[in-house]
Amino acid sequence: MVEAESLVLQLEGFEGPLDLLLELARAQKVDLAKISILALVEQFLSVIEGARRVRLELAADWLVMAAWLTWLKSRLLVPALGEPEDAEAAAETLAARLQDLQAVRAAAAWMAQRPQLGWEVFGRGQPEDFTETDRSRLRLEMSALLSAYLAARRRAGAKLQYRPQPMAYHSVQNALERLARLVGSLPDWSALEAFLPEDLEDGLPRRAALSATLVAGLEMARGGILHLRQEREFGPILVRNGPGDEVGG
Amino acid sequence: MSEQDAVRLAEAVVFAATQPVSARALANLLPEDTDVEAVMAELGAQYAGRGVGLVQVGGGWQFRTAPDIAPVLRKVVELPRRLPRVAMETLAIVAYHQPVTRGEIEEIRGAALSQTTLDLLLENGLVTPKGRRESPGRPTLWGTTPAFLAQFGLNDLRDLPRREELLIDPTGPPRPTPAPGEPEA
Amino acid sequence: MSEQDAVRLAEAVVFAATQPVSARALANLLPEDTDVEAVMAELGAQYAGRGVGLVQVGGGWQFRTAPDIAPVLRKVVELPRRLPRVAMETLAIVAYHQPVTRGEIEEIRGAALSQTTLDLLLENGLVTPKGRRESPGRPTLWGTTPAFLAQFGLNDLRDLPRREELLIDPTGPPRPTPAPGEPEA
Repeated sequence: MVEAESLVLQLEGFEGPLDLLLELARAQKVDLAKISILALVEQFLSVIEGARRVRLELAADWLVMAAWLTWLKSRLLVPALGEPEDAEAAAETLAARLQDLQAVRAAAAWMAQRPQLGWEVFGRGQPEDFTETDRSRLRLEMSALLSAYLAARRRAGAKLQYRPQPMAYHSVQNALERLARLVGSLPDWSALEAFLPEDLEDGLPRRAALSATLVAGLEMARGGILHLRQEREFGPILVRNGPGDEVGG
Repeated sequence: MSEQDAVRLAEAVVFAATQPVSARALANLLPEDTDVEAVMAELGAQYAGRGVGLVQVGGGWQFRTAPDIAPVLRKVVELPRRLPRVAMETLAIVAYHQPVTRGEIEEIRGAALSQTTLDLLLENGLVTPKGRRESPGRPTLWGTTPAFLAQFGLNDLRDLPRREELLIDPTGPPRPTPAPGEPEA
Repeated sequence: MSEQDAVRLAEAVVFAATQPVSARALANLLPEDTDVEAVMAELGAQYAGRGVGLVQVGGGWQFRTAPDIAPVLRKVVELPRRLPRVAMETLAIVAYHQPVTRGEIEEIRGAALSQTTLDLLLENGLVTPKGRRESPGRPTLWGTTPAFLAQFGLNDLRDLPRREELLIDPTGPPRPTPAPGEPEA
């Protein structure tokens, strides 16, 4: 079949087996509703056969369609094989599917003939937009105000956590108060260390408190409130109630 | 407001807009007792035979250049890509069968729907998802957009020819119809 | 080409073009012996008194909505601004701690207060100076305005939720230290 032979080479130009079937059906030049399905099937199978001679491999959907059409052909030729109404129904289904595809083709062709926007007809190239956006007003919500306040306080609070704790040294002022309060209750010479607060940490806090207490003691001795005495260099400093200055020695 | 004032206002609105202007939008703009259809008919008449005409598309009115001037305009206006046949067929299936799933489109065409084709239709804003079908796999349903109507100068989906009309003469020039029951081989 | 055809063509070109169409561009599109100025004058005359007019701008022709109609078409869309976060925090601190100095605001927020932020609150009439503190440098004291109350729908500053209700723990929950290798939220 010459027509079929020529189609072999174009097989790739078809969208699929249904596309080829429609093309073959249209070649019959009859109303699709009255088409000879048997003739159509034979043409399709001969195209596929021809194509397989040229190229061994064929896409699966072509082969599936070919197998199905072979089954349909055998049933249509020899109804005695059984289920003749099945074959007739299948032939009708095929004809209906071809009609559907034909309708789609026609609709696409009809649409393609319409004057299309941007091709046959054009809209205005510079549309004018009279919409103005007014951004002058503020959008303020109470919830936003409160969450902002919380955020600010939390952030400041979080910063505080990272601030190093200031060292609380026993100041001269503290020592003056402490000495004035305690010195009267002492019977006789006492070591200066006895006037230090009780809960001091060793190291810098203790040494700072000791020097503060010494400065306070010197201050009070100058004012004649107490006596200071040191027996030897770097020896213990002793304190006693009452006027007089005996530092050194 | 005189009718001529109403016509001027409608003219300005439709001229300025990028999209077809609906009757409702016009009714909101024109004085309450205005007969919108009459105003638009008068406006259309004033533009008859000009280089620009008033058309009713996508459920509204829009000014468009006269089709006979297109060859000259194509020299000055940037052209979008024409849709290939596959895309046109797919679009036709969506237009006629919407809402429709991808599987149904493929079945009707008897071929797989390529990503390229779907992308092209989406990029041009011609089709859009319209929910999902409540069946296994919940496939997306597709339908056409207002831009589809505008693109093809349709006012409504009902302006598409009926299937029976399409099947009367599917392929251009009429062919002699053979006598019934006498199939040609 | 008749003059009327030339006018139609020019009309369509100017309508469809995305920019003003120059006399030279029109001369290229119209037949060689066309008097472009005459054609455009005729086109302009045809649009005289309509809702749309032909105007010459930026070295070319374009269609524009008639000046008397443009205000009718003007549509104002209100899109209220939001205050930036910094300004909102500052405003909240002024509201809760007024009268308050700039230094105190900075201390409470734990960050410097920029003049821009303060200006923004002043421009919008949300805060106002409320005298000076009698301390070194006599810093300005800030407080909220009646406009602030109106914006937040408050009758009185006492309508603000009390600080204690808000600041259950002003320093916030201790930040959990992420376990090694665990990304921070």
